[in-house]
Amino acid sequence: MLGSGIIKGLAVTAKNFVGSYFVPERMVTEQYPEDRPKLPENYRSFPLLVSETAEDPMGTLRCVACQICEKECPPQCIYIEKSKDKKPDATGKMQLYPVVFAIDTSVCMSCGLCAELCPFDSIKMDQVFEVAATNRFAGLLLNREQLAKSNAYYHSIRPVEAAEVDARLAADRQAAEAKAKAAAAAKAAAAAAKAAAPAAQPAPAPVAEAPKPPSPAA
Amino acid sequence: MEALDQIRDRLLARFSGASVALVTNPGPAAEHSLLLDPAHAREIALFLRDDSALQLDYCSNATGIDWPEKEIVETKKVSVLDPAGGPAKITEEKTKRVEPGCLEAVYHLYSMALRHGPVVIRMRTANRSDKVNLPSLTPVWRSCDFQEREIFDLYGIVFDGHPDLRRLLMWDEFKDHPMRKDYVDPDDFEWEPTPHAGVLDRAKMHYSAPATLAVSAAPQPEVKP
Amino acid sequence: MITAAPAPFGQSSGPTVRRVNDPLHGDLLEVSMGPQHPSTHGVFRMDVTLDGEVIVKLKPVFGYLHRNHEKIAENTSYLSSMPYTDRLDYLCSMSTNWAYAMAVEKLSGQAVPDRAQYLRVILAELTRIVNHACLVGFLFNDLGTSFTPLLYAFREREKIIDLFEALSGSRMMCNYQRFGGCRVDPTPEWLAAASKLVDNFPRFLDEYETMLTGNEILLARTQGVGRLDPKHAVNAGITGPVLRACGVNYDLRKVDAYGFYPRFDFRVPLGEHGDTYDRYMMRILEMRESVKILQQAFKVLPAGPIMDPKAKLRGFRPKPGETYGRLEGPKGELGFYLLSDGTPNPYRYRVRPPSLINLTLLEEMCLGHTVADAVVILGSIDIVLGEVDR
Amino acid sequence: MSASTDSFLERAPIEARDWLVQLLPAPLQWFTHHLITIGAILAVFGLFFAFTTVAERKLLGRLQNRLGPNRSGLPKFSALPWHLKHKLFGLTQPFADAVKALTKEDIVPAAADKLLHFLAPVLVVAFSLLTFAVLPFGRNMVPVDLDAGLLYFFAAGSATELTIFMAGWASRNKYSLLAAMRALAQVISYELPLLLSVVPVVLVAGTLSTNEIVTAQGGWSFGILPHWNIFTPWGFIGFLLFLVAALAECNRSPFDLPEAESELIAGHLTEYSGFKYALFFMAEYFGLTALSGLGVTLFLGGWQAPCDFLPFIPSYVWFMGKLVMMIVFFIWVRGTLLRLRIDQLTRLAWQFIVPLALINLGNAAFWALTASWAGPLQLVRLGVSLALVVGPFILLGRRLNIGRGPRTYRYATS
Repeated sequence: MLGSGIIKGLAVTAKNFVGSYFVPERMVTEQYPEDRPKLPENYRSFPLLVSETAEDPMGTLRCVACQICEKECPPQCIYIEKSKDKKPDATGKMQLYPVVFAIDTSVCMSCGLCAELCPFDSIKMDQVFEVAATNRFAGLLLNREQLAKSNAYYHSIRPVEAAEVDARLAADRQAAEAKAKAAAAAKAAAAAAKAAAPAAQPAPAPVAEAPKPPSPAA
Repeated sequence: MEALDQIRDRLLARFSGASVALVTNPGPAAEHSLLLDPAHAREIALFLRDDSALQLDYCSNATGIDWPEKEIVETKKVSVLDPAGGPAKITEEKTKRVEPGCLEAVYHLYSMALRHGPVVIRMRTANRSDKVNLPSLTPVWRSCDFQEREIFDLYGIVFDGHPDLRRLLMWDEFKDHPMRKDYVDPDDFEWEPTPHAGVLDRAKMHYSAPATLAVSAAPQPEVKP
Repeated sequence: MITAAPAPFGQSSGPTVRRVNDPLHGDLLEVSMGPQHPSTHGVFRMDVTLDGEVIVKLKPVFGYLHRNHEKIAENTSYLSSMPYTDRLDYLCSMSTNWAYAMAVEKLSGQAVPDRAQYLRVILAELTRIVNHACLVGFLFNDLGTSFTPLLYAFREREKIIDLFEALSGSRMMCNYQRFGGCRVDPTPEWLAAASKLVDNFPRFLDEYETMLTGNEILLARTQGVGRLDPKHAVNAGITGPVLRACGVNYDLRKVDAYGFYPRFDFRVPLGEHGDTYDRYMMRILEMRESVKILQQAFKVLPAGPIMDPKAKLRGFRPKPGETYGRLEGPKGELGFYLLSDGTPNPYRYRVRPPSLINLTLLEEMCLGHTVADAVVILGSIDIVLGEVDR
Repeated sequence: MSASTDSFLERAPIEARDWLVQLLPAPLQWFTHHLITIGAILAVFGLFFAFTTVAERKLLGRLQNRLGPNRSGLPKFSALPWHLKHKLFGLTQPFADAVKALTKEDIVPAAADKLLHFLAPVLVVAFSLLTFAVLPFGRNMVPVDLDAGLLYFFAAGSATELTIFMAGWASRNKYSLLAAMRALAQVISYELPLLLSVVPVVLVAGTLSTNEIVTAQGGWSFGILPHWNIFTPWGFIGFLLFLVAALAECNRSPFDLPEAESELIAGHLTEYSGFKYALFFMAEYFGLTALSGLGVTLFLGGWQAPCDFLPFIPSYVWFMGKLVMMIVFFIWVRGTLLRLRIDQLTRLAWQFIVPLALINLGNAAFWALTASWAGPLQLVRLGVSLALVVGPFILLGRRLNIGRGPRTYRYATS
């Protein structure tokens, strides 16, 4: 009969009307500023630079200015300038560091490729999504001071991933240290052997020096 | 479906005077293609569509490719006899050869009736400047309508016999063909203190004193190109 | 009296309008519908010539969202184009990602692990549900409802999109597929949540259909409107649900049997009238079939790696060659044509956008119908301007 | 009964007016009498309009599983405690909307007919307010008790459609023009069904005066079944037809073709902004309220209480209650249904509603002629009347959707 479909439709909307008071799963909306969305761990917004400590973010940046992210960034929003000198990073290795590291978040499309490709686990994706600024140029162009976030912060937003990264880095560090130790031991052994062989020669320079940090090329 | 060279042989037998060449594809996909000569392309396309064994009733994809002129330097070792009677000298002779460029249109054909494919056919223009005409295959497959317009728009191939050959994506007054490899994008950069050095350089040319614009208020370290 | 008939095939797509003895006939009205119009789904424009409210000529105008995606892709590496494919059809980035990944894998001859293959099927079918739910909602908005069906559909879409966010980090711009696998392995909790959602989905569909499918106004507005006959549709390269609504059995999941689709038991719904109602019903029925596929997939998803160990993220250089990879996207056949010259960047990168090519027969479908119908026909074709204009 | 109908609350509005009027010198009394009535209607229905908009948005929200507007509270400087300011359920939304509409820029297209463009929103409000003059809001509370009240109502009411045409034409916008044409087609098609659906009431009641029509629906059978027209077969179908025609007359979904936002952007409102737009909006709701009021008057017993033990509640409360129910129904319909196409709209009018209304007229005549039938004959009377309703409805309805219906689909497995 004409109208039966219309009546069925009216019944469904009436059911939804009543349901909207009693069945919370039916609701579409979220009361945003009061109810904060619960972000999944994988959520990504804009990149951040991980530093080992919060106290000296610029001194302990993991970034070594290798410029892989700059090259691979699809919208080309990263700009890096390498340092001329090297300075020790958090583990004491001598590394290059970025003098300028700028990300134009007005261009960034939050794809996360930089974080995926970074071999030093330095660039990661942040989870702040309220990033409005009043100046569309300077307000959205983040420099390295603004981008740097401590490892503790990284742990707070992505606990699982950060733990994995830390474990991996610790393993790498241990391996590197073991290697360095082995190298130093070998060197010392060689030096000792050398010193032992020609006994008449003057005593070698004291071997008190600490194992040198391996050069970045090593 | 019969192999591509069989199709070629059948086409050659059927259309005398037509030249159909097999273009091999070295990649792992090994989708080889047939290069048709523009003079017979439409007849051949019609045949491909209506032949009972092929029934390629569906042209899925039509696209253009730009092959610019290539300058090829060949070095040849030539032995020059010493007129004095000494040992023959071997000198390197460089010959420069310009391989003519062309624009190419590629069509991927499938059969919905027999569910096979793809058969790839391609056509090439004589050059990239003035002889850029190819026959339109829109009368054969209507699906080429927008795609040929797009090729015309972005590559500049003129499809003869297309019912409505206008630009598709760019505006009508636009002059160039942006997908060509030698396309130079217009120099209309707006000043933005972005970290993109290239953009910044080109923007600076338009402003005598760009530093006064937005950077002075910006807290970021000065971005040097 | 106006009789408008579709143009004879293969000739000018302009309409043939015959005026029969009507001295009182006024002028035609030319209306440019779009690019700012509530129902053109973005910045699409139709230059419409009207006789009263009857369409006697319709020219689609494109390019307002053109950003030359193909040129950008030719100037960056293969991987860097992946996030850009999200922006093609921004409602179904997972499918688009897969299409691109599939084309590149075909180009380089890469293998994909089993788990990744199953994940791809799962995500593609979830995307199909997302897309169809959106489409149906928007179609009803075009038909004049006050957002009610749209919001019901969006609620369900939102749940799936939240899953995408939990998996890939972004709701719509997933950037999830990689050449040789997927990026993130879903946790068991994610899979449980997805499976529960899929099991509940038919209930939503039932409610939706009770509300709308039998509605007399819907029947009157859509049945017999915008008919498409299979012969012309095939010739015009129309694919996807729009083609199947005309009764042509051509679903690439069955025809090409790509991915792991042959391992699933599902059916392809076929219409027979090719009108707007059939196109609407195709979407509803396909959603039900997608649910079936998903239920099977969650049962058999194997453990294992999600990336081919030989796959390279950086420094990816396929051998010279060309390929055309295609899959059944929610909107139709989505293809990527790639031509490699051995460098890290593709020499030629081309997207075969289903939305654009499905619009080929828009004029023929709309001729003789009113403005109101044109809006509905456009809505039932299902276009996304990010893909049409690229 | 007399005790309750003479209750203080029942008489209060009238007595207050009379008391005010008698304070003035005699020559001014007639004038003030009407001025107070006009003021009261403007105040009551102005507020009613404001809260209808917020009710519509909240109801639609709930239908769509949203909350609707719930943010606007009282301004910061008010002395209310914080939670009250923020938890007013968004009830102050209409006032915020009004301020917004007033402060928005008024844009007049350069090519528009400036005078008509300005006049249209003014006239549309004026015409839609005129219709309130003959509605009996309560016992003895009809502003102007005209003998031909119904005729006056339709005359004033249909003028609003002309202003829509005026707005569409004056805007010089193609969408507005199409909307204007649609509005004309709609008013021509639906004025007749609206009138025809009302004629049975006039026939049975034997009067065109709205007040007397309400009085004719007084009384109860067995104390609980009121003698409203909707409870007769012809009245029920008449009410349905009236609802459809009323929806079409006030351009509400599913007949909101002149405004069809998915097709014509905003139709005749495309070129209006700011307060002019708000005036159109206001007129739309006034029209809706007036037509709902007419429906209440003609079919739902006006201000009559539904049971004989309820009249202690004042008559105007009953009227407003029924009015609110009608408006809620309209909102519910809007939240559910799709829009018709213009040809289907006119077809529905001419092929379905008009014939059905004509048959219904005969039905009402039969009902009036057989008023004296008693005993088992009353059942026969009811049966015949019901058959005259259901039969044509099914037959005509089948013709309307001929060749259309749910379909079954085939599947391919390969």
